[in-house]
Amino acid sequence: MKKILNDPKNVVDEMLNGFVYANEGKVERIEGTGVIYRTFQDEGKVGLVSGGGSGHEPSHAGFVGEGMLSAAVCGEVFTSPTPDQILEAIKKADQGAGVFLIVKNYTGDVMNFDMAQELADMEDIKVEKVIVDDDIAVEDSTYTAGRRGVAGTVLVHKILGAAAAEGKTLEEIKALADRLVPNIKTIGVAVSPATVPEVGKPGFQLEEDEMEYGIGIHGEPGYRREKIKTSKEIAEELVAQLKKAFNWKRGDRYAVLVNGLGATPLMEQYIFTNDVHALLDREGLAVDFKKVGNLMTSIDMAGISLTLLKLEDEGWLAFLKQPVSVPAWA
Amino acid sequence: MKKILNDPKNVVDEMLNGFVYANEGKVERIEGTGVIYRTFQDEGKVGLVSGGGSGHEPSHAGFVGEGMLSAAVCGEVFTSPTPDQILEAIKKADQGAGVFLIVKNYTGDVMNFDMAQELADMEDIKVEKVIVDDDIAVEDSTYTAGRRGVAGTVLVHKILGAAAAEGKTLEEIKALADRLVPNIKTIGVAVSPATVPEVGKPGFQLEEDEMEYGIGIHGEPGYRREKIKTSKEIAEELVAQLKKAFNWKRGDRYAVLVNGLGATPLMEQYIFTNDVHALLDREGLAVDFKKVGNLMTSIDMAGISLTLLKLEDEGWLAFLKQPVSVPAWA
Amino acid sequence: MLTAETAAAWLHAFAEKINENKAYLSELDSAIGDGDHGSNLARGVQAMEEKLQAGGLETVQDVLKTAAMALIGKVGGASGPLYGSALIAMAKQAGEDEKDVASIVKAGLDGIQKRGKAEKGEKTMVDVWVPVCEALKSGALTKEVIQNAVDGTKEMKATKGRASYLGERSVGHLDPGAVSSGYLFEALLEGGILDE
Amino acid sequence: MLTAETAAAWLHAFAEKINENKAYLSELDSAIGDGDHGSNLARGVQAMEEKLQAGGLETVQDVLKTAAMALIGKVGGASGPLYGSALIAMAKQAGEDEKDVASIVKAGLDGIQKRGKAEKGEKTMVDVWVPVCEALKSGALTKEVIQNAVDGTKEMKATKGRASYLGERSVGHLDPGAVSSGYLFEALLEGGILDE
Ligand SMILES: Nc1ncnc2c1ncn2[C@@H]1O[C@H](COP(=O)(O)OP(=O)(O)O)[C@@H](O)[C@H]1O
Ligand SMILES: Nc1ncnc2c1ncn2[C@@H]1O[C@H](COP(=O)(O)OP(=O)(O)O)[C@@H](O)[C@H]1O
Ligand SMILES: [Mg+2]
Ligand SMILES: [Mg+2]
Ligand SMILES: [Mg+2]
Ligand SMILES: [Mg+2]
Repeated sequence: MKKILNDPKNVVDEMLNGFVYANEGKVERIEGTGVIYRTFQDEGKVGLVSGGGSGHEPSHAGFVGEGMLSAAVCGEVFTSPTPDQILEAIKKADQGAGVFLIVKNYTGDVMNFDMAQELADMEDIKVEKVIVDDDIAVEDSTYTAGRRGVAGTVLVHKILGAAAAEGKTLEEIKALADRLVPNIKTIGVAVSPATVPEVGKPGFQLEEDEMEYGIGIHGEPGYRREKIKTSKEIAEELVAQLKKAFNWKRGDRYAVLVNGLGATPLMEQYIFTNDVHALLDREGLAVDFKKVGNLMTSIDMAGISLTLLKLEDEGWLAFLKQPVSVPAWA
Repeated sequence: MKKILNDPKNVVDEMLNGFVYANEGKVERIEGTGVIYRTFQDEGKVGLVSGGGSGHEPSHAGFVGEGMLSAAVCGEVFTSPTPDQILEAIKKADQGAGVFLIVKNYTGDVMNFDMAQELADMEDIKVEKVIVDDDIAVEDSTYTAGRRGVAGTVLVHKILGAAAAEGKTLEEIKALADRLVPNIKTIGVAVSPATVPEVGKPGFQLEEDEMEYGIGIHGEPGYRREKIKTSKEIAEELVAQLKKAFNWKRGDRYAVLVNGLGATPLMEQYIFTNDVHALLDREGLAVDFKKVGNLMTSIDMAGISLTLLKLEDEGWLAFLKQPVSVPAWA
Repeated sequence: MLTAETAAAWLHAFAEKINENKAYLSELDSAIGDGDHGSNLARGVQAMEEKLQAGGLETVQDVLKTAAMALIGKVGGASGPLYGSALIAMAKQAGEDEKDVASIVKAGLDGIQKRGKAEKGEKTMVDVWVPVCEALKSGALTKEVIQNAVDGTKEMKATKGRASYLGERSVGHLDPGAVSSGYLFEALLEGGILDE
Repeated sequence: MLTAETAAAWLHAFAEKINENKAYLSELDSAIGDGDHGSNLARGVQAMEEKLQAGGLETVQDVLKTAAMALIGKVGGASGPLYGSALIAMAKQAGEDEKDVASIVKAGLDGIQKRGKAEKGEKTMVDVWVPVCEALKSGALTKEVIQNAVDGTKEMKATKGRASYLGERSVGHLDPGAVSSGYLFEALLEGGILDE
């Protein structure tokens, strides 16, 4: 493991302190917790809280700020945060209009946020939530853990953030989220694995010439391992999977997110974006919004994910485009 | 070489097309060139042009937009762009008040921008420039190529961008730049090398447990190779070097930039930032501005650089903080 | 007999087993999960031990509730809320009848299932809790019962939790949560609580 | 004799040498620079060949100027402006006297030095251009002169260009720009331009 670190046990604590220092005046940390909250308070408006394990930087703390999240709860690396900490975040985020939770669909995240919601109930804070499950690499089924929540979550932050800033009520945000999430689908590819600092070795193995389609943001297994392909071929595979999942027709309106998994440089991300562009044009889709960058990473994994959001509602596009002031959304 | 690419010969062309697509409506590319310019035009104001070899993404095109650069000239990977292309950028950037060039101190960049300036002279466009040479890893001397220009260049973009947007004249910007650049100093460390796609193998070798202080953003040799150290120890070395170079005293005001070299995750960058914080506090410096992220990368090099800017002028801080609308500065 | 003292001793023995087997649990979790089950629980039981040793806990309910809060606040992941929900439900039931271990553990199982929605056969800790509950009810809990339940998860295909992403590839591995639950019940047996 | 035809032939021969030695030049540049000198020049001479072959160039000045513009527009890096400035200065001088090769090459050297500010002994292409100019003036340019000049850069310590970052570690390697300039003058010799 070749990393710029001190004690691997302290990575989250030190990282959060570094983050708060870097964004002094705009965010703060609730002492003794992994909760980052914005100093800007939007009184009378719904608070948004997201979170999960650490290792996905800039998610989720990088989206805390005016126009997006009120607070983020950062667990240990790849480990869901605990209900007491989520409760602290909820309390901070509550400005009298209730709090909305954005939860990625992992057993641990779902249960810890559930418990936090129950605790908040007991303190008479109105809490609603949405479970994001955009990773189409996983078979969906009500009898299993279902699809994972991955990079599409960032678009949920953005859109709900704009809706909350606009003053939408908790019920309106809940309704918006419930319509939005089924329209977001993501699929990724990894070319090299991530190393959790405390573990000290890569979470899986890929040969020098191999890549794997469908790997999750914690290194969960994907659906196919192959010799490494060109960017164009990878784009073709991912777009084909998304096409199957969306069953789109010419003229449909979409937003696109190309997400780097941590160690993949922007150079490759833009080349891949260029290939995606050609394919979506060929499909006749109208792409009204695009975003490229490291937004939902997997520590130092190399790879890319492609997210499409079907813009069923004109308002979603406006929410996506609304300027914000957060560390990780330019 | 494990990269998401098509033909290595086309990386710059495809990357720029992907970039323009991702930022449609905000930037455009002059056909047949590596010039990216903003669609927003600031009539009667000084235009800013930066550029250099590609492989430093988001530099330089990521800083094109309202409040920063008017245009960026992107050469082949790690190869300075040519004078004719720089001239095209100058023509685009000229809104009647002249054009200011931000050039990093490499023999190739300096000469190509010089020639472009001569060509612009012949077309009666007023052009001034500054040579950024912030890398203190290199001995400075008038008899050599001098110090290299590295991550500190991004701060020059930001400050001059705000000054230009405010309507400062070409002469004022030149005077500002000449005072600013000597106050910016950077030093970095690499833990793994970059691979130029066309070359196909790493530009230098580092053992599994080695790192090198002072490596340049094209893999230029540094000043010391060692067993990999902790983030804290690395911070101590880099801060000590900067202290020697600045010769600061308690109470001096600074801006800090922690820059990831491409493959180093934000997790490590924030941990390192946290260590820098402790050291600068111990030195009694007042740090009024901080920025952390991948801003001046070296393709997929892993490592970090630390830039300090001595805030000699109150106005510089205001310029740094001025909101902008560019792809790579949140 | 279950008392505040024996309950604390039980949980202490559990904590020791977790600490001893931390690496093993994480190794099991590496095979079919994300490799953190051992460190998650170790973090939790350390906090639990601190709280329990602080003393002042007079009832079984107090002990169980204190343990629950420590685990909930420290473990995270999937196992944190599951063990936490189990212990909270057990604490509630202990408020009804401190001595009725079978009912207390059954309440814990209900808590786990309410939280995690897993049934028997999905390759989770539930596959240990269910047979243990049955055995407790008939007064027949033995090491073998526990061991068989734990081993039984090996041939199951996971359909809940992180291991479910592996589908068929999860077969052939023990479930880490089942193994850690096995430790909980071994500690119960060894503590003599069930002896008349 | 230098004419539009022989000048074009000279540059064509130069282009061929660059293409043949592209990998070698980049390899030399890898040792003390950034490994792109071969591909930089190859990109440039390809554009130059296309322009020259388009024809319609009647004077030596036309030929040299066309070559200059092609290199300036394609090479980039340090060598692009240097070779470009050399050829532009040479074109200007050819406008004065088409036949005086020694003065034309000397003008090229001046162009390089004006652009790059390097003196003799700094381990750059200047270390080939200077002795070649001297030899041309006295009518004594030979392969040996060129080879000695190129080889002479090996023991120099670079103080200009990218190699200067290596300091002492640059000693022991040929300078890639010196080698490519050597090809330019070998092509001049082989083209028979200097023969009476
Ligand atoms: N829905 C569920 N119901 C019961 N137990 C579950 C469920 N999901 C996971 N588990 C248990 O949790 C264990 C994993 O815990 P742990 O590794 O600590 O959490 P995570 O999977 O979040 O990393 C599994 O081995 C399994 O026994
Ligand atoms: N200031 C200078 N004056 C003369 N020649 C120089 C100077 N700087 C560099 N060179 C020449 O340029 C060559 C390197 O060219 P090239 O590799 O194409 O450019 P870059 O160094 O930008 O990658 C060197 O080998 C040297 O001969
Ligand atoms: Mg986990
Ligand atoms: Mg170069
Ligand atoms: Mg786990
Ligand atoms: Mg070179």
